[in-house]
Amino acid sequence: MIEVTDLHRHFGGFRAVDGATLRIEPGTITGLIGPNGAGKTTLFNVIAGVLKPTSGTVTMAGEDISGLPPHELFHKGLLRTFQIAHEFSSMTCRENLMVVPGDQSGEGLWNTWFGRKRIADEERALRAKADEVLEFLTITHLADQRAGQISGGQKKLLELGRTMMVEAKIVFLDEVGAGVNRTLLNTIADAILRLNQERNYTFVVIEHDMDFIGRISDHVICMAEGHVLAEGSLAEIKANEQVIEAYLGTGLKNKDQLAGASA
Amino acid sequence: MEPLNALVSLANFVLIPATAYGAQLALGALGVTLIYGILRFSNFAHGDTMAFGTMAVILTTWGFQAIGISAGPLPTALLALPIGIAVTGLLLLGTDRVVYKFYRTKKAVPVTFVIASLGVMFVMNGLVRFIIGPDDQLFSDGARFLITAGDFKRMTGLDEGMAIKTTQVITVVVAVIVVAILFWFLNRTRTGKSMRAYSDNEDLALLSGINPERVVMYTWLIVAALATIAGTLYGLDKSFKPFTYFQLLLPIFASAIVGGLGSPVGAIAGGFLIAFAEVTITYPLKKVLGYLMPEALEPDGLIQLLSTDYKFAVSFVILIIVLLFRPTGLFAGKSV
Amino acid sequence: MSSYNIRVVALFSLVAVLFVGTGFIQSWNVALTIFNMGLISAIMALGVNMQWGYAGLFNVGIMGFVALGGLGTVLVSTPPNTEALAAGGLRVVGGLALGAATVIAAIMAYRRLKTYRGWITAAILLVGFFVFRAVLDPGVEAVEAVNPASAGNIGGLGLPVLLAWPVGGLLAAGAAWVIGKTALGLRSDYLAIATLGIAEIVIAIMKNEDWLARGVKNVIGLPRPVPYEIDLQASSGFRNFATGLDADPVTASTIAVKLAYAGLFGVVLLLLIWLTQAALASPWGRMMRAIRDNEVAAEAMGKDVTARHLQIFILGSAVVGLAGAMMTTLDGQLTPGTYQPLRYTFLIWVMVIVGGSGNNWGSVLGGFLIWWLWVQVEPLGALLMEGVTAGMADGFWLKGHLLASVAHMRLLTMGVILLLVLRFSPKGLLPER
Amino acid sequence: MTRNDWQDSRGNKDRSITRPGGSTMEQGSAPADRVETTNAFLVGDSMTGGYGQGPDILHDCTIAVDPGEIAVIVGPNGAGKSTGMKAVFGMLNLRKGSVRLDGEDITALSPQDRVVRGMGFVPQTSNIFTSMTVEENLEMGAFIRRDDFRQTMEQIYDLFPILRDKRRQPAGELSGGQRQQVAVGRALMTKPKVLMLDEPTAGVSPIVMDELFDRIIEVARTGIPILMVEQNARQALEIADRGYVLVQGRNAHTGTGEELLADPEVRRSFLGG
Amino acid sequence: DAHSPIKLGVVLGFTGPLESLAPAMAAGAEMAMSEVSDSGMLLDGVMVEPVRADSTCIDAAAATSATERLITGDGVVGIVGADCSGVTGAMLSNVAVPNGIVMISPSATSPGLSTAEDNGLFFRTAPSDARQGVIMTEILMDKGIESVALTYTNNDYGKGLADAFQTAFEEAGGEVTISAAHEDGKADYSAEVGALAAAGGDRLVVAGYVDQGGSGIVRASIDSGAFDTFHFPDGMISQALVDNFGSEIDGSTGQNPGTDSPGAKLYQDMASAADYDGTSPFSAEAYDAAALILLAMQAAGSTDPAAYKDSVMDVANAPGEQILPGELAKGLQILKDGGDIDYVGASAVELIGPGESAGNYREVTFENGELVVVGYR
Ligand SMILES: Nc1ncnc2c1ncn2[C@@H]1O[C@H](COP(=O)(O)OP(=O)(O)OP(=O)(O)O)[C@@H](O)[C@H]1O
Ligand SMILES: Nc1ncnc2c1ncn2[C@@H]1O[C@H](COP(=O)(O)OP(=O)(O)OP(=O)(O)O)[C@@H](O)[C@H]1O
Ligand SMILES: [Mg+2]
Ligand SMILES: [Mg+2]
Repeated sequence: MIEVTDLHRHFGGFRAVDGATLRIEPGTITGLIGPNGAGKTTLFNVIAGVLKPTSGTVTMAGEDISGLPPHELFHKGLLRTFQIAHEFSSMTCRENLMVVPGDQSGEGLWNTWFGRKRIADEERALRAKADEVLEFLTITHLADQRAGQISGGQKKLLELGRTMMVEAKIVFLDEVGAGVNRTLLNTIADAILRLNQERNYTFVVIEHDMDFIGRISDHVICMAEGHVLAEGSLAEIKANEQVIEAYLGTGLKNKDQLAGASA
Repeated sequence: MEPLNALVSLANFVLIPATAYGAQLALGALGVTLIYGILRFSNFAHGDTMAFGTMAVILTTWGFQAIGISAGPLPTALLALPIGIAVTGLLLLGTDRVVYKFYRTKKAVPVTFVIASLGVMFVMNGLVRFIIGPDDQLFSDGARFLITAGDFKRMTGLDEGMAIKTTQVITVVVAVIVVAILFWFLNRTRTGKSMRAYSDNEDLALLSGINPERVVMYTWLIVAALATIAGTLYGLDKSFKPFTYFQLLLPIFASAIVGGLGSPVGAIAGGFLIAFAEVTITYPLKKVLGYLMPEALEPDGLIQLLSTDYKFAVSFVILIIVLLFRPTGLFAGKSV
Repeated sequence: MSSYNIRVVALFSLVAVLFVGTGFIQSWNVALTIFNMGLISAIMALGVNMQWGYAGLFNVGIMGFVALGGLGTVLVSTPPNTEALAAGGLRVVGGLALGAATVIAAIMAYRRLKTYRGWITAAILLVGFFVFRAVLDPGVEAVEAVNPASAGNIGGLGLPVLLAWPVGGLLAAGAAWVIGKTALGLRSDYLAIATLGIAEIVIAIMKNEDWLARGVKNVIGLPRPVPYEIDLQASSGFRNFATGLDADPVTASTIAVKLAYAGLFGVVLLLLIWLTQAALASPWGRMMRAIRDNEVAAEAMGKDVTARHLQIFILGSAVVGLAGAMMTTLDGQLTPGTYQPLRYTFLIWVMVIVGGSGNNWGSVLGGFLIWWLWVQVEPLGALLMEGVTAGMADGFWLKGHLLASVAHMRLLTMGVILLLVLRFSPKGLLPER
Repeated sequence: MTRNDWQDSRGNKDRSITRPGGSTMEQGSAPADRVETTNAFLVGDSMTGGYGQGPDILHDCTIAVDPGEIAVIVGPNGAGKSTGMKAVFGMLNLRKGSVRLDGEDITALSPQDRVVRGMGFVPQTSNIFTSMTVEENLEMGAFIRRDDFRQTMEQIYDLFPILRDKRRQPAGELSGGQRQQVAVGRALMTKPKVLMLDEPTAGVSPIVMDELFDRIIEVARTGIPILMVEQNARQALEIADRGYVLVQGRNAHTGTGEELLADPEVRRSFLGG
Repeated sequence: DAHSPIKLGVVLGFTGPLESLAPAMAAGAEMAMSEVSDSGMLLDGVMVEPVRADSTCIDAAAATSATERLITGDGVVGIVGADCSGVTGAMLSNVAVPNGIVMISPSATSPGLSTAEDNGLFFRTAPSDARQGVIMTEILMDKGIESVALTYTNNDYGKGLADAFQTAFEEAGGEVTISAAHEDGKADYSAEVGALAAAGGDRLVVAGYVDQGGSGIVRASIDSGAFDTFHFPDGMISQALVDNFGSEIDGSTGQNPGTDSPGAKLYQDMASAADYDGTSPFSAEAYDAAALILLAMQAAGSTDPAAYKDSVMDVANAPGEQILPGELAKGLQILKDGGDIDYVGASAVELIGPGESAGNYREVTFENGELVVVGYR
């Protein structure tokens, strides 16, 4: 699906992504983990077209997509969500969904004046679809609420929902779990799994919560210092010495001391 | 002697005036950049603040002159500066209380402040004219020249003269002192650091025990001082006229932006860049080349890259070119 | 009726009362003069509102587009100056073409080349600049030499002046395209100053390129789309019509002409309102709101933010240019020296903000209200000052000073109104819904 | 919640600042166990209040912590955890209830004054001065101190050795975990009598999270009471002496960390099973 | 009814770029009106009331609205104004002509206005620039100055004058080394002065305004030693120039409209007594503009513009008794008695052709910090 070959992205002298090479198979859910500052978000941003690569290539289904702007990638079926939710805050949740499809004839100015009948038909269909998605996400009751006024977790659901408004091929999720209540996170995990199974979406998920990763992903890639450190199943990764040293750690050292002090 | 003449001519018509003008712009741009950096908005009222400050200085100067106080060879206006600064400071604090503070407590977006500053600009514009009228006011006294062009010729025996005005020297000296103090203040003092902290992260500054209202107050006071000093130096060097001060806003903003909004070093660099660009690009090289070239090759035309009609456009073209390649200015300014 | 609708009705009634009151207290001619310019102001505000209200583009270069619209009027409606064209027209056109070619070549070089591209681009620009000047300058000189006191320019196409309005819009749109391509990537305050500067450059060109539209020597006596008053006064038909209405022919003719203008401007305004409202209420409007809310997300959702910004920037500028052309037609002259940011940029901004950014009707309201105030603050201020100073002794210095400063009330009032609205109704008198 | 009209984020490329939205999570069913708080070192007692003129977000909510203790607040998104912290720190007006520090009623004090009284706070996000160096960040922490704070700074460098190496570097260039260390260090510079942390481990890698928890325990061991909000609830409750579960601004469950971890209801509803 | 007061409009740029000139011009116009009112002799004691309006100098729309208000609201029967040629043209064609109101501009000197469609309603007491260019050339040539640098304020006045002068001067065999515009109200003129200095010349001709960029140019030229003698056209000649520069401009020359009639001096004294600056540019012309309107009314025996517009030329020109400032009562009396007057006024008014000042100039030099009149042309 996606192939990244020897990708570099430098900021001044700093190599945020430094020779990353990886492959995402279609229909999989890949977990992307790694220490803070390993370059995960930067890698996402390069793949998703927000940043231009310094060197290296990204291909999608064999086609070179390196350096394409995000809106073009969107039309190729590559979607992403953000580490910090990026909802359209002054629009209702339904509008947040309805705005997504890119082939709306009503987005052409000419049609807004001279093709109003066609627009009205399209809108009806779009609205039905948005309501369907809201129902899938179990947030129908929020349809007419302004997206700026829903809770953080619900915003993340909404972001996921936007990817369902079109036929996405691959979706990149950046830390869906950070700051999200674990119970809600389970709902999100269910949604991801269902999308993967029912619609055959491919997912790449950045996450620091190993439970979450374990729950959804078949394949895990661990990055460090801008390149891929290890990859494999979660169990393999968890056993990897390098990964433990750089990322997972070995648990708390001071816990007993505290108990002693307060006793 | 010929190359020397060329050099003197260049110094007299390009280097010296551009330096003085650059210093004036830099001081103005520092005020703009400081407000942007700390209070996070582009203050369109800055030109009129300068006019107001200068007006306060002028009125005080007249008072001093009336009661016979003078600063010897230096302009009396320098003595009046502290009072002018104080009055301007009061005005700015008053404006803040009446206008900006409200939006700060509402945590309004920067553009709201910009538009509010437009309103303040209109009001101050009217206020200054209301008080001192729209006319030219001359208020410089003391010795005009350190050395006049004629004296210079006589002393050196060169064909070309070089004049150095007292006000030019004062401008540059004061600008250097002010900039040095400002840097020391911002980077070394507790208050200065608290201002930087506030500009970096308002909420966190609050949590560190920094009183935001104090920071804002200090900012306005420093801005008042910068605006009054810049305006007065400019007025001494040229003359005071409210409309001109309003017009100054454009080159000042150009300077601050070229340098990178929020960056004090940028403001200074920007001021000089704009000033030198305006003067050099439109300067005809005829005379200079005339001295440097052998007789036969002496140019006929003016050898002027661009007519002075477009000098104002030059600074904006430079501005746009800089922004195309460095979207937040030379010294990576902020953007809110 | 919702509270919003009540507000709309109340505010527009207020404006109506202001104009009708002006008609009764001062004169209907005054009321109509202000009204006509109010229509133009409303269109300008509408254009700015498109850029600011729909897309959040902080354009402080409105003046430049207004002026370009005016230039369009001259280039379309004045008769061609055949003598000047013969003298240097070809060279001028050639020079301009060379200039454009240079810029395009430089951009291509910068985009295509890998090595030394900075130097090569600079070299192309430098050489191109001198070639451009070498071709253009003699042509310009030849054109300007033809009867400089009353002509000295290339003239226009001699077409009907109504045609100049869309052309003025097109001219502004063309400039907006160039500006948008270069500057739209800038962030808010940087874009603001860049546009402010570009507007100054536009004015500088119009002031200094005499061959184009006589520069500061002004073009006066532009043709009109409506009859002249004195012709009406001279026509017996009209005189009979006036006496039939029991009106004095002079007054009747002046009012008739103003009404004719009002009709033309009104049609344009209504058409624009219809177009913009329809666009806003459609998926296009929803997309624009999404972009304004969150550009990054909109980009990720497949919206070509850059292209949409450019689109709206061009459309808004075209509307402003159209208004500029209409204004020049109403004035009957093009005077580049009179374009000042205070009047043609900042005042329009006051209209948009006071009216309510993002709301088309708000812009219309702001245009009428602020323009009425801009004109009427002067007599009102004088009245006010007379009231204030009435109690003071004659010859008291403050009295004289205050009375003499009345003219400066105008700016003061505009500022105070802007600040009051911003404070108590921050989204304008008619907030976006 | 009405939108603040002065905040309309129009303007090219203005970063839209998104705030966590309202919650619609169902309320915890178990009745709030009343805790003995009257004598705790820091207590936010029966707090009720919200932002500005908006609706109440906290409803009769009580949070307390004693010296040497770590108290952890958990709960669904939008439950009012951060709001509760802010309320304790005086960043919003309480309509009811009080805040007491060491027996003294400080409800009326401004945040700055609370800093002076010895409260340190690390907010959830943007908790460092990115453009200032690490050392300047720490200095700003000591802003209210008039005495010589160099010794405290040394202590902090000992606690977080990595910061000593990076002291001259702008804090904005540090990695996520390092930033959190700077943030905690900054708060410690005031020599606080109590430290409040809002989600210190959000988005940090497991190893850094462990390290941070280790450091927090170390700080607590020095006798400084710590009140923190955590989404990594399981780990947090493991080290907590006290735990509060907030739902819709109310105390839903209260107990020791172990008790809460053992409560199946709490596990199911808030810890993800 | 002959005893209800009439109103005259005074439309000048009280705000905007020429805001500093407007007060003295308005004061001049209003002085003429009060002189006439006080005399009680206009059409058997009609009082004259001035009504001011702001032309803004730059905003044609605001100027037209204000004029519209004066004419259709206040019912003025004549207008003194406007100051800038741009707004003057708009006011004339959009309001004055349609309503048939006489306008006399004290300062719009653009040659373009000579050919404007005016129905005989438009006059100006300031000469068109073409004439001044010739006079300037003569003065300079007589002094043996054959090479000058030229700078002009970048508006229709400056540009028109500069063009006229350059043509005349080059025809007479002189050389203009550079003709550079300067914008009024700008922050700095070093670039312009640098260019002027580099081009060189025996003298710098400053076709600007004394309280605007003109002074800025002179200041920077003197300070940098670029030029120390100048030639000043009418926009520069005023007391302010002497006050600003004193003996620094000794040896400079200039000319402004004037005859050897003692009118100008008289007017300045009157202005000083009334506590404003009578030497401020175009102030005298404003007095004359108002005086002309009122005298023409008297001559026509009517305040109706349609009637008195034809008398303007008659009262302004010979034959008849010469009338100076302060002698308006005398003039009114003569006209009442059916006599003829030749209004000379403060600026030596002589109207020609399409109703503009013929252009009598006085030549001045600056000596020992004083303005000295050396002759008339
Ligand atoms: N625009 C930028 N300019 C300079 N450095 C940057 C920029 N963006 C990212 N970096 C640096 O690149 C490195 C990688 O950042 P990135 O955001 O990709 O990390 P990450 O793996 O997503 O970490 P985390 O898990 O904390 O989100 C960091 O050290 C960061 O400081
Ligand atoms: N500045 C604010 N103004 C108005 N309402 C706010 C503000 N900040 C938060 N809220 C509202 O207060 C409620 C509680 O928010 P709070 O930030 O306290 O939740 P939280 O428990 O910390 O959630 P999370 O786990 O997502 O951080 C939410 O409904 C939120 O929308
Ligand atoms: Mg990341
Ligand atoms: Mg929170």
